[in-house]
Amino acid sequence: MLLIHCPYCDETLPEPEFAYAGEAHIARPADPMALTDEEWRDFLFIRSNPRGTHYERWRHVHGCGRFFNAIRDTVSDKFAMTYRAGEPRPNLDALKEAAE
Amino acid sequence: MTHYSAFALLKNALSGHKNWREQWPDAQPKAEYDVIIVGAGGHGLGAAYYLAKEHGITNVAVIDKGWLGGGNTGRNTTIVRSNYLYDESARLYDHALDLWDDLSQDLNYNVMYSKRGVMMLAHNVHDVQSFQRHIHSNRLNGVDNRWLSPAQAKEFCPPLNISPDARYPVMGAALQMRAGTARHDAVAWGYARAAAARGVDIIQNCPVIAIRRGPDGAVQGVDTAKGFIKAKKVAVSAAGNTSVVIQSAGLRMPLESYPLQALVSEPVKPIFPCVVMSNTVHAYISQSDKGELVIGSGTDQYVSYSQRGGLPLIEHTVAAICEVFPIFSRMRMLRKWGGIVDVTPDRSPILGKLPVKGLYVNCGWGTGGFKATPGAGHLLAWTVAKDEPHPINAPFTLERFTTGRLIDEAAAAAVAH
Amino acid sequence: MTAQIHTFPRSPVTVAVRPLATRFSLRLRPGHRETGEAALGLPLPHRIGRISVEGGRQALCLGPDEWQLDAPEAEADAIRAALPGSLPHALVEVTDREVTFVLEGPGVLDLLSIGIARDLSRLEIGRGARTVFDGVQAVLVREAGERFTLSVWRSFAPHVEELLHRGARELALGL
Amino acid sequence: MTQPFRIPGRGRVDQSRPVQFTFDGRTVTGCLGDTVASALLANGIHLMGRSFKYHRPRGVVSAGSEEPNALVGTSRGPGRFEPNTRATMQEIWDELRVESQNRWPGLAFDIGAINDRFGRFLPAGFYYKTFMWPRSFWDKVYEPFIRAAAGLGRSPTEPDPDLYASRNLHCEVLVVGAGPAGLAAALAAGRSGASVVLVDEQSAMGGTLLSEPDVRIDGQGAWDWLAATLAELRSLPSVRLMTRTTAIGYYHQNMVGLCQRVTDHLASPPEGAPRERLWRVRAGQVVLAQGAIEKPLVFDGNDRPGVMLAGAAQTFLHRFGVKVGDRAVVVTSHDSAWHTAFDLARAGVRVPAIVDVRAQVPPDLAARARSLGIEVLASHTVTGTTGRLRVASVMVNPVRGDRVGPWRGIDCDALLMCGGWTPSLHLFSHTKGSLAWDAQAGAFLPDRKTEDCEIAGAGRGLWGIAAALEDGAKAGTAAAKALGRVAGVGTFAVEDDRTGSGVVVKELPTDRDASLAKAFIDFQNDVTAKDIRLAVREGMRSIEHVKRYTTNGMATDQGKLSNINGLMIAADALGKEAPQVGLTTFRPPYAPTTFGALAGYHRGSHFEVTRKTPIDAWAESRGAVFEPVALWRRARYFPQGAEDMRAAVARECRAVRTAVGLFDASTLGKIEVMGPDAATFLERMYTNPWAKLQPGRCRYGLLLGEDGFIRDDGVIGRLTADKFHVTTTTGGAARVLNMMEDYLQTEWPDLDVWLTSTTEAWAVAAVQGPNARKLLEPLVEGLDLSDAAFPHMAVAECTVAGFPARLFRVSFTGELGFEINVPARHGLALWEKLWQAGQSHGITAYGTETMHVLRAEKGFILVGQDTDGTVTPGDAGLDWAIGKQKKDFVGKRSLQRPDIVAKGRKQLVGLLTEDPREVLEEGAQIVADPHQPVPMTMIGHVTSSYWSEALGRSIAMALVEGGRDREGQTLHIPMPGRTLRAKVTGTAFVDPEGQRLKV
Repeated sequence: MLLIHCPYCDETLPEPEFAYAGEAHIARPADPMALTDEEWRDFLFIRSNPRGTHYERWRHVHGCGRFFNAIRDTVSDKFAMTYRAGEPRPNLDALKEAAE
Repeated sequence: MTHYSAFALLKNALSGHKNWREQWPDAQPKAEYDVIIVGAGGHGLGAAYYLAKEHGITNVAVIDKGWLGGGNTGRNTTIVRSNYLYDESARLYDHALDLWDDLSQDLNYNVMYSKRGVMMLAHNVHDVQSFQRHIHSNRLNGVDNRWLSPAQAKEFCPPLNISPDARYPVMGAALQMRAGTARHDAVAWGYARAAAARGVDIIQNCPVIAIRRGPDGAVQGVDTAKGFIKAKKVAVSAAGNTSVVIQSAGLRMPLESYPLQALVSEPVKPIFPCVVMSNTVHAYISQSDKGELVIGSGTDQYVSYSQRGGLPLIEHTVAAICEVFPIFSRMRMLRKWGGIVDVTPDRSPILGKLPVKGLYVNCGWGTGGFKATPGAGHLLAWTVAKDEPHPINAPFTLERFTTGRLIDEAAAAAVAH
Repeated sequence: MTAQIHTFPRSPVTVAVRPLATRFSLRLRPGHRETGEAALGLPLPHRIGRISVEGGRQALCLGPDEWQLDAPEAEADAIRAALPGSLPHALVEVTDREVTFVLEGPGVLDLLSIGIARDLSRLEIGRGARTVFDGVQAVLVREAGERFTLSVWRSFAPHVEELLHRGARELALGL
Repeated sequence: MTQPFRIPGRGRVDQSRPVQFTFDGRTVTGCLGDTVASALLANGIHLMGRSFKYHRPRGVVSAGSEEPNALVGTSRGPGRFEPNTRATMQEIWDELRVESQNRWPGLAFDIGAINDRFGRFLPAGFYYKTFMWPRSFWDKVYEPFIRAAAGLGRSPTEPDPDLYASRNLHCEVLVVGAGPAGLAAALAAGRSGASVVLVDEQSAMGGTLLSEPDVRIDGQGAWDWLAATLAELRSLPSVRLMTRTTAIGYYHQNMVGLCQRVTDHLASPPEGAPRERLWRVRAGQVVLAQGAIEKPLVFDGNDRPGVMLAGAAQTFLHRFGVKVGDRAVVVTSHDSAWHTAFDLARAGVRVPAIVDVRAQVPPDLAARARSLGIEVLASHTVTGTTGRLRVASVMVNPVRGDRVGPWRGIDCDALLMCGGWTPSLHLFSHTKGSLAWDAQAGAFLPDRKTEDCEIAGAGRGLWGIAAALEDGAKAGTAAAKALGRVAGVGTFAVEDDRTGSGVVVKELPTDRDASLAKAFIDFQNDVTAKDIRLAVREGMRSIEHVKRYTTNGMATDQGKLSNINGLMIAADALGKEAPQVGLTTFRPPYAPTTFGALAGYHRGSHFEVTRKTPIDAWAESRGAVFEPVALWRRARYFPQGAEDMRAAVARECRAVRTAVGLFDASTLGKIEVMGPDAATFLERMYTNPWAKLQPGRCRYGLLLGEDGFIRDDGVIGRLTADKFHVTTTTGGAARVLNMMEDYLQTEWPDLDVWLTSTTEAWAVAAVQGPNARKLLEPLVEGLDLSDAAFPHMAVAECTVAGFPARLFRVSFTGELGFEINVPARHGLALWEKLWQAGQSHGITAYGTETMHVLRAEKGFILVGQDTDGTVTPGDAGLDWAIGKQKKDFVGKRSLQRPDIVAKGRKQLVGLLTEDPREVLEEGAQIVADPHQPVPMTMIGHVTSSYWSEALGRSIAMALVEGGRDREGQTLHIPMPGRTLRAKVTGTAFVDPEGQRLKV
């Protein structure tokens, strides 16, 4: 059972309150009809599935109800940070340097 | 290769078992191979074996970052069945079942393929409709699968609770008699031994760092912890790690890797004669030849390579077992473990060529890869040897995610209304 | 749904059902909060989990743009009429959607811990939270050190109530 | 004579309180506080079980949860039997019933022991090499034979009447293990004011202190210090002590699972008490003070009853006042066993000799031994034992360099072995923390940590009480400081401590043919040193391969006793150092954990919630037959008298088509979509156009996934310009709301619209049939129900039977119909009023089955039955529901993909069987050519099929390749033994023009 920090509630809470919502920063194309089949496939199905740093979405479904983004290491399952939906993808290295 | 038999056992017993030879040598990489297979699980080792046996391609290396059979092959609940809905899936898994039948003799290694029957429980009207659809489709595909009433199901599996007052009453079951279980380690070891005997190099503890491509884009070989190894054909069969390996060749895959857990109970005298699956309550159970109840759990909700699942999932799985089999409530969980399963958007595998010359893939088996082991190995070998898919795996392309010709078994069981 | 209080001999906690008042779900953009407050005559807390009370009305902030409004039945129409059409918002009555339990006694935190994973000792008095009790979404309010209300959707209430009774019985046994 | 081996006045059991239980039917007397093992030993009974493979007679080896041999069946009456209980952990109470396992006919004489004679033919992995010829024998002969040999104890056969519980618990410091290190850690953290939970799997706290009473701490005897310490801990308000509680697993972010045994030690548990309780503890800091487990020595005959770990003998002596024999020989590679010998000697046990494999033994120990009349045999080995059901003598040989001298026998009735100690790092391993081999300690010690934890005491290779106390205090302080608390480091003055060292050995050297030796490593699984060497010889190089090939470490003790010995021997065989061979991963749980405890409250009716509507009670009182739909239970039909489903459904259908029917539609999902941009939002979500829908009107809405396949559908009513009442399928409600929130929050956050689930705010009664208006009109206030004023697909707010209502004129039956939404609290009252008012109009309650038939007669689809997640609007014949002018909506792009626009997709059509009485099976497959061989080419399947009372014949819907172009064709449905024929038709069977709605 993970502990997850909700950037809206600003609380770190147990996983049962949250629902995983897949990879983050995959925005729905503004005009899907203008896309080739390959581009549309990439949007629908292609995922980075990294062994390591993963940008992903969660929803605090049994809490404030907000979808938000998180950076988690898929090998250790440790969260580096969570941030609100719509915020730009943080630069993790910059964050690490800042931390040091 | 020493031929295994009761006689050989007897002979060696008299000489204190000092003369058994090693089942496969610990190979070091050569400079070049005709084919490199990444991933020494049952699928990869099987592919190597069939490349050597059926296509005469013996200059083959199977490379693994760890010890052979140490991935999902050695971590699954060993269920073998083929009663799938769609023609494509039914043919794929039934092809594997045909190979399972003779595997022990073929490999001269007892993989203990046990046709004890796999029974899938229906708990609501929707399940009944869905199973009937499977059974009719299987019948016309020549795949064994039959309907059982609750009483018949109970007769086939006495521990089953068929009380109509159960939270999820059993409304019937679909039984595939030809299905069952097999000894997972033996499958990996048997293929390894038989492949090695035909000249295949099995290279363990040798992580693949990247797939190398030439200026023309074609595959040149793989960079590994033990240096560069040349090969014009590389087949990736690395389960949960497939996307990572393929990414190194510049391709992105429609895959996500999830933690899957399983557990066993303490061993008890024979009590459970078959395999029972309930997708509705998420309970998958059989009894091993050691006497342990072998129980499959679900996947955690998030992508992970940690092989470290959470407790709540185990709690739910065990609760589901107790719901369907209340007599097991006082049994004890002995050990639980995690694997990494790679899942495609339609939960069907990708088995075939990739849009890179000399690159082949076998992945996306999700939670169902073990049952397909001989079939997947056999078809992957064919595809690599002939540089074109076998008719059976032809539908399982990467392209289907572009065209929309998905093979969605799970969606076919979708619930609503 | 019975309204009588369930107790077990020596149980350090009682479980009761609180009769319905009126409950709304109010949604509006944080930027329009002041307008909403003015219209309702009730402060709308901007921090999730905070509660404001004005007269008989109470607002619990459940999300950045979401409040649970509780009021006496008599005020329901007034509240419905309060918010101007010019103000983009959603006001939906959910009174009948919910069943509210009152849990009280020195054992209340232990009792809630049978179904709730979060650390409720950290929930300050006079604050609330939406969370999940044994898989059932629930809204908690800590009314006093040893008194909580627990609101769940109607059809989940019997399950939750039976578990609460089992927990109360366990606590009574002290094992 | 009872309890001849009990030493009066010794031990912590209450010798004044005899307890009687039965072992294999024979009554045995022990004392209050005994375990089954200690009570049996007190009566001179060592033989407690049989091994798994060879059925060798076995006695107790240890005194804790690591016990591999003394596993028994325990019972407290019907439904309350459990197998494989550790005799060393089960406390006794009057009338406890205990049985031995894996033997027939009896424990002393067991037919299965024949395997032992043929042991040489059954080496590790033998089954992989045989049972393959003749092939036909596998299914019928070999496999049944192998399976019959499975298991130790017998499974329970009755449902378990006991209750189980679970809790979540939060603390600042969790201390696992209440030995000296754990106690000191808890003290340090507790004194700092931190909230502390201290758990121990034993019935009493104290760990080693319980079996080392002679050590003195701060001037007190060990047990006095223990009592004082526990008293102080209990006095600290923020400290919680839990005995009989095993930490089973260490999970993400310092969550530790605990299993508390609540009533298994009680003679008569109180009514309603849970047998066990699972705790999910979330700790700020975790201190692992699990101590160490003694290693057996590996020599021929090291498994005879009477051969046990020295530390166990010491525990039985001091904690239970039991001597494990009258003549005990000690064989050891570590100092600790010497102290055991001294304690036993001073307790009156004859100790003929201490055999130490080391050439050099500490002179002070040797001197002390001699002063007690114990012969010291340094640089000696043990090469065998005699005795069948109990060890009778031990063969000891001198060792000079590599030479093993001639043996001599020493009579004994107990042989106490000690191969050193293995730190318990199971929980640490669960965290994926790394281990490092320490040659000095001859053990793996914790290295890199992944969680906020401290490891203290013997758990990291520190021997002795003083070291444990000091290290524990350090750990407790460190944990408290990490939490920002101020904590001082406690110090302890310890006298008469027992420290010491030892060497790590593989098999003991022997002068006999090793290939004939039965030197056990994994006692329960009968894995011997030769098996390990055979595995290596056969190419098993990874320790994981060795483990799986030999099953070493896979018994119920999960390698607690066997892993390191197995590793040392495998390393020796491979010619490598232990760390290069590595250690197999420890997996949860630390000790076997009952399914009941893991299931907790989720058994029986609480396995999962059953959701019921406000009208459910009425249906139940009318004898309705229910069906589960998602988490709901819904009335499927209302049989009268002896009616079966078909008869009841036919009657219900007739009533709706000819009079009026009443249906509980409360479970349908409802979402209030409100805000200025509500219409825009629905335009983007649903395939249909919404902008022009007038307030007061409804429309059928179709929802796709982004992949273009049908996800859900339902009627959507526009109440005002900015307020929509959206309905979803019963099973889809939560999914649809989540999907809508996802798009709204992450794709279109600019839209001013909000979603509120009102599924349970409303109870919904559907009144359907020609008499519907007649029935309803008198009950409705504030609304003209005439067709002109309130036409089909209209919605309005009004009052029905005095209740505020949202009234929809909609029909899922093809008849004149209304759906009345009232606040849920009034649902039942409304229903009963409608029921009364309906009596004069022939009202009939109908269930989901009739609803399914009626909608099928009209060709309305049921998402999830006529669609299956691979069906597009075009496939389902719902192109009309797609807003042609719309530039985009969820899933639109996917409808352009090559295989979606390709010809020959499966399309929904109607089927009429040639024989009108023949009702097709749902799921039946359809072929064009019935004469083709198997595998046949299937072109579709039956999705819905019913007896249509209205038409007096069967009807069906099917998904068929190119179906709509096949209208009029006859297709074939091959069933077992016969092939049915059916004609392809449209899907609307009854009133295709919808005349019956225009009334």
